[in-house]
Amino acid sequence: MNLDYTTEELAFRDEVRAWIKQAYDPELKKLMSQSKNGYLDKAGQVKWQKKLAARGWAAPGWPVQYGGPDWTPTQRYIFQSETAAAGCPIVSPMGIAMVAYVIMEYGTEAQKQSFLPKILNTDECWCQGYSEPGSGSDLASLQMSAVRDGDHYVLNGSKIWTTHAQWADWIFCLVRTNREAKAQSGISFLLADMRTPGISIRPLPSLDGPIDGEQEVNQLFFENVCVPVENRIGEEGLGWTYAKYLLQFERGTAYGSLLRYLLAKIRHIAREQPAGNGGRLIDDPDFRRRYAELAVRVEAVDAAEMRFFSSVESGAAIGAMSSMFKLVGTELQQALSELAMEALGPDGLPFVQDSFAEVRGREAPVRPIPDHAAAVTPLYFNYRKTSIYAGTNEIQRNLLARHVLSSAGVRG
Amino acid sequence: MNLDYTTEELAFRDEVRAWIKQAYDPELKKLMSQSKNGYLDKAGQVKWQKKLAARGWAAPGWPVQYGGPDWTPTQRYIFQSETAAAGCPIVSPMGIAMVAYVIMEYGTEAQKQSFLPKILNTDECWCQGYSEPGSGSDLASLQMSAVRDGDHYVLNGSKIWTTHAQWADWIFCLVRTNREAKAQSGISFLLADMRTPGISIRPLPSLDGPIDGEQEVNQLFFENVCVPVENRIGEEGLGWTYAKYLLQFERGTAYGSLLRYLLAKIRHIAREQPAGNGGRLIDDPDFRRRYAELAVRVEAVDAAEMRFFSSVESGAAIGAMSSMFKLVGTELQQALSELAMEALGPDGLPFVQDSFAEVRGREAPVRPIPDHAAAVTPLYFNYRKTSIYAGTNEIQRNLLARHVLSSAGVRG
Amino acid sequence: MDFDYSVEQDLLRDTLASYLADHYDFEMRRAAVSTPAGWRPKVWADLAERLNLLGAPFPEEYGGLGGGAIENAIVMEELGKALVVEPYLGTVVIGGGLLRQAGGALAAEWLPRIIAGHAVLAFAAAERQARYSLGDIAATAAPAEGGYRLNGRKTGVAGGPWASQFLVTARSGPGISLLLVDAGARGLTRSDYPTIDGGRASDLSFDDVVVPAARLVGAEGAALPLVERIADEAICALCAEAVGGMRRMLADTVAYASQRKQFGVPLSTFQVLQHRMADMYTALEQSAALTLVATMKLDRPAAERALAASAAKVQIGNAAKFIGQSAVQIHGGMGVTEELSLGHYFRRATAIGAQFGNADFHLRRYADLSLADAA
Amino acid sequence: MDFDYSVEQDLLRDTLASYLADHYDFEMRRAAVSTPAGWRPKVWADLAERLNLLGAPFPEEYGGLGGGAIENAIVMEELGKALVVEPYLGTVVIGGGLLRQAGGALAAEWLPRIIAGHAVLAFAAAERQARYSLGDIAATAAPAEGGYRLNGRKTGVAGGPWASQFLVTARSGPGISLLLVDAGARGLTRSDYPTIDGGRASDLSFDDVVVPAARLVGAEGAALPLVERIADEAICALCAEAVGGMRRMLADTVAYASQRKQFGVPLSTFQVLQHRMADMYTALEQSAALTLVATMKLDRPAAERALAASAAKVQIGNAAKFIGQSAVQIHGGMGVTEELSLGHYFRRATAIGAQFGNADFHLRRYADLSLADAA
Repeated sequence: MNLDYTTEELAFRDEVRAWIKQAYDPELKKLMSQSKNGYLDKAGQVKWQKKLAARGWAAPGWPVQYGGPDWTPTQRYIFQSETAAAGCPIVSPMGIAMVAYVIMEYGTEAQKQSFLPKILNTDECWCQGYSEPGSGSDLASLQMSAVRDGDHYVLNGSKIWTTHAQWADWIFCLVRTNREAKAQSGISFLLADMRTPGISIRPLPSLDGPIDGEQEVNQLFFENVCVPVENRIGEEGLGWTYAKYLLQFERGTAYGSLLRYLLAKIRHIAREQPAGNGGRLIDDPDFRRRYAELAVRVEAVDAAEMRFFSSVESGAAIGAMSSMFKLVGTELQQALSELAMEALGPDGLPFVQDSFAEVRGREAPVRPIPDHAAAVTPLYFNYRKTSIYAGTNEIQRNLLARHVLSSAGVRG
Repeated sequence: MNLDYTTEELAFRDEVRAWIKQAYDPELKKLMSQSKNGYLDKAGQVKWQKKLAARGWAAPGWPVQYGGPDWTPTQRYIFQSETAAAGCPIVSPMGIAMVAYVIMEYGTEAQKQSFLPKILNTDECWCQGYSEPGSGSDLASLQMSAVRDGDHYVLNGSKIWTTHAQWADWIFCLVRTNREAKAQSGISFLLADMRTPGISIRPLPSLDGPIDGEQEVNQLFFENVCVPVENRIGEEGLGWTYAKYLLQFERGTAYGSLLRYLLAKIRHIAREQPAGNGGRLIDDPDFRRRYAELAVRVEAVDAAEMRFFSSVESGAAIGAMSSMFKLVGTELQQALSELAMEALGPDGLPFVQDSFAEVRGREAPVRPIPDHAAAVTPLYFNYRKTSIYAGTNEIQRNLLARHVLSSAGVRG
Repeated sequence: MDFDYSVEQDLLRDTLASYLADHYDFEMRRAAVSTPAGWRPKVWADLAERLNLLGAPFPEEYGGLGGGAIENAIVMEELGKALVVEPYLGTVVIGGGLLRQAGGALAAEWLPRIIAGHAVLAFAAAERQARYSLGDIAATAAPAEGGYRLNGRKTGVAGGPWASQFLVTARSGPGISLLLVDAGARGLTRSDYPTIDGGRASDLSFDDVVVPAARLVGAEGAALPLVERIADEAICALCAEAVGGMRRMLADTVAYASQRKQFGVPLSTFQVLQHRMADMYTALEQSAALTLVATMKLDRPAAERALAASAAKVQIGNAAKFIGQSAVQIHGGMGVTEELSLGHYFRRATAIGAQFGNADFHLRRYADLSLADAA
Repeated sequence: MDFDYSVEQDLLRDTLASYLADHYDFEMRRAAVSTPAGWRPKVWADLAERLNLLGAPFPEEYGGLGGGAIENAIVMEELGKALVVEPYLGTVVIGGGLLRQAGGALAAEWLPRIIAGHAVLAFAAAERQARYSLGDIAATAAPAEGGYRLNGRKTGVAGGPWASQFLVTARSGPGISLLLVDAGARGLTRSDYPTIDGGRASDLSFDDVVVPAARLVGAEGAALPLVERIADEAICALCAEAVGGMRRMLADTVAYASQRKQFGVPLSTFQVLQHRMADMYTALEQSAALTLVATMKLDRPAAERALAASAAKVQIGNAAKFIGQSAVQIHGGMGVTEELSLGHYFRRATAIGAQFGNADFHLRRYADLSLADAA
């Protein structure tokens, strides 16, 4: 039992660090410092992701044959940690970390050749069409219909919470191809070109107050949208199976490094913020206590993640641990963004809508807040989503409880 | 709208204060300072309650005809506040605040004459037989049987969580007189002499570690216990009705003053406790923050209670508010006892079982802890009960939620 | 002890509530805060003229209705329920409150203008280095011919763009003075910006702004106790506003949970959500009561007043956070959008948490006051 | 990075677990702690002789098994699961740990005695005025002929009544020295008492106790770094013990909730209790992992070691409180009695919370270490 990396792993870590230092350039950094949600604008996202692709690191989880870097789990952990610790942008998961795996496993050869290289290189952006207005965490109740008409499906219905749909070239969605079948059967998995007539986008501006065109989520309306049958993944009616297959790739995000990055951000704020009567916030005992409380919780998550990623677990345990990390990880994201905002005190109140204006040379808004305070309060508002998306934390606790109440969960 | 007492009320308050100053004598005070649960030993309890009776203040809620003091609700609130604020012993509720009301409302003239004066003067002590091993918060499932045999009932079964049964002369209990009837009917309300053959007591020592004979709760076993039919309250099979009637008298305890007393106790501990390197705990910023967090919560409960007791509410609202006060009151009791214990630091670890030994002249144990630290950790352990008894706090939240979800609960 | 509202107080509330129901629904509010101005002077005029509301807390000698802090609480709670951005707090509670307490010619001149809706005031007390400390003031008011020469910077002046006058704190000699300064005064520069709650604020810069001696509020160098008191009054008013917002958030959540189905049953049937709503209710009820208690204690001696105000600000700060976050969570995805009014209540509640000292600040103040005798 | 136990480590755990299953069930434990002695020397002898366990963390040159801190954690977790009161912490982790790190003739003489079960040690470091501060020491060790003259008082010496020797900290000149003192030394008075967790502790009074120079552990006046390090080792061991106790409390709670019915259904069907148990599990898993991480960092530089140990102590303190309180609550009435073993685990968990610094103390220490570069 030991905590140390091997010599090879240390060398890899240094290689990653060196690359980040050069690739994560001042423009990207400046954009990130103004980001309300961890993403850049589309141009920034594409720029960053293409840099990763050029280095061969765009798709850590992919098999080598499709362009993956052939890393060990520890290397993937190191890469994730280093990019998060440096505050790099989130890579949009919809293409590289989601639909690609389904295409690899269940797609036709033509689908693989047509889609995978463009996903790898961010030549095409993807979005995900799962949730619907009537079905939140209860996905099996989805209603959007796809009626077969010759060599097409005709789609009607609505999808919601579609991240960056306005940037997407393609969408992968779950649709109901058979109304007779029970809830989870009768669902198929389709890929649709976002330029297909009949698809319209309604932005759903989130609480962080994005400008038009940079909203994070959207509602989509499908009115008689024709999707060629060859854009179906696998068999008709087995969409739920493919979606479940995909779920395993959603697991295994390590939160620790992102949380440590947020801690560093808070320390930075506290060093800069005055505390009144000549003091600095970083010397304030109440701030220090609150900081330490959260930092210790981060240490605990980090330790549990290191232990988890360094060991081989059974399937049931992986599911439960993934629920657990989602719970504690998102609760800490929220708590840290809250402390960051409160550390700003009155400087947390001014609001800048077009936060990228300065970098992008758009008409600069009044900037009533110092640099270290930029977009901190919006991030707090934005992060409320983290305990809701991908299965609310209530559902994660239900799942975790099932595991705990099973004999496997607890050994006395 | 104003917070001030009237001149009469102020005079009453001063009268209560003056009386407490004289009646709450050094022996009682010393006993209380060593109490692990807010009660004294039997001799102490009886002494205190008889003093109250001699002053005519033993039964604030009773009608004048039975010996009540004829107080306004505000006077009762003042009396409760002053005794709690002075740290006086809890008056055992089983006789004065529970069975007496049932006897007054549903008892025969003979029952009234036989029981009420002795309750008022603490000439006889009572205990309550509701809960059974198989029925915790789910009272309607009780099983103890009472079979009619001429002019007697024959009782068989077991009662549990019986507070101070070993001190009691009488028990009032709910028993099942009809097994055919549905859960809540078929239950009768009986009074039994604790000296009746067939009743045995098994002490259930609580986590505070009482000595033999001073345990707070017990399990009772009834083996062919004969109870005269004339000791039944009201009609056979209507016991549930009488028990529900009684519930309304359990409501309306004000927690604020007890909580303020606990805050004062914590301040006292913090003034006395060293904090290392020459400091005192009361100057420690972490202690001060934790103290203030709880003190503000006490202010909030206290404000809500003052508002509640000074206004007339509907029945539904009274029930909901009583659940609410039970929740926040007991959670704060627990939190305050926790802070008191943690304020002691290492001085919270030594354990004294026979905490009344010194006052009672029994063989004195080693007293490894200073006076202000006596029985603080046991109180923390003892108070774990408060979120369990009288309907667990989970049940209180269920009840409160029902109110909130009804239209009456929330006005937008 | 009496927590009941008088008939007049009930009438005040009902009148305002009824006006807001007609003229201040959420879509009207959304439209107004999206305009460059960010508020509706017409609403302000209505409050003054149609409702005679701006005189609620002022003595009759100034043309007021003879009420006080309780009336402010009633008004603020209703304004909170409707997410009103118009500057009752800055103009009536703080501006008018300071002038009334200072009394004299200034009060006689300006209170009637406030009541009539003609003077809109904003409180320019905060400076960046001070965080929440009221006494940490770098701006200076140096004696000048016929008055004072004002220099320095103020930040986060709520309602700054709408103000006709500012109440400005500045250091004069060893003490703090308070000056009433015209928005158009020469040497005063204003930089306006929106705030997270849909409001507007300003940073102010004073460069040798000349203020006549007649515009000194209270005695020279003796304004700090006045400012500390008005801050406590503002806190009570903000707490009342937050209580109004919390009521709406809880009511919306109960309604949503009762109607929205997941897995075939209403959300309200899930025990963990039931308990969350029970806890939200508890937080709200205690907040409402403590706000009233603190409001009734505003005339008590300074230490007692401050203790109650700080307790209320901590309680309301925590409750608003808990209720807001819980309401968003129970609303799920819709809770994190700008579509529903809920998110806007949540943002306003968040802003209130940071105004006049957040929970951490007031927890410390409470500890220092309540443990003072023990030190 | 590797979190797997070796085959030898698994064997160590299994051997101990199997012995405790046979010789240390709850009723045996209850009977033992009720005796005047309060422990079972026979168990201690078994651990030494039958299991050869007391040498687990010591180098082979002393007759040990060549393990280290991980072995201590394994042993302590099993002792925690069985609520063992015998003094592995005081004798092996602390006493043996100090002697091993000081090395030299004392180590060569005493470690074999510890391993054989013949020397039972207790750590006499704490003084009342110090609260949790390791450096706040009033006891003095003045030079005397052939050694030191020890004066002062120590409190809360865990396992004091059972000790054959004490490791005593005392001020000598500007520094702190550490002395190995026989329990029967002239001038040493012991006052024994039970503790809330079923253990025994002592207050010690030293009146001109003469200690030979050969009994000085480490260098004169230089013991503080040694003591600080051993405190972190003790913290990691206590955390491991707490993890063992938490595992039992959670397992008991899951079993109880699955079987106990209320309103006709098992408690485990209530969503709020399900979520509580999920949170208990989360707290436990993180505590177990952080304990391992802190244990593996014991050989890192002092600041890094201390940061990890304090983090673990805070996490485990909070987790043990949460798991203990929740377990009691879910058990209902039975949870607050001495009948079930649960309450005894809860009391032991509570005591661990206060040993070697509670969560408040370590939170401050963590803040000071982690924000040091920023100051």
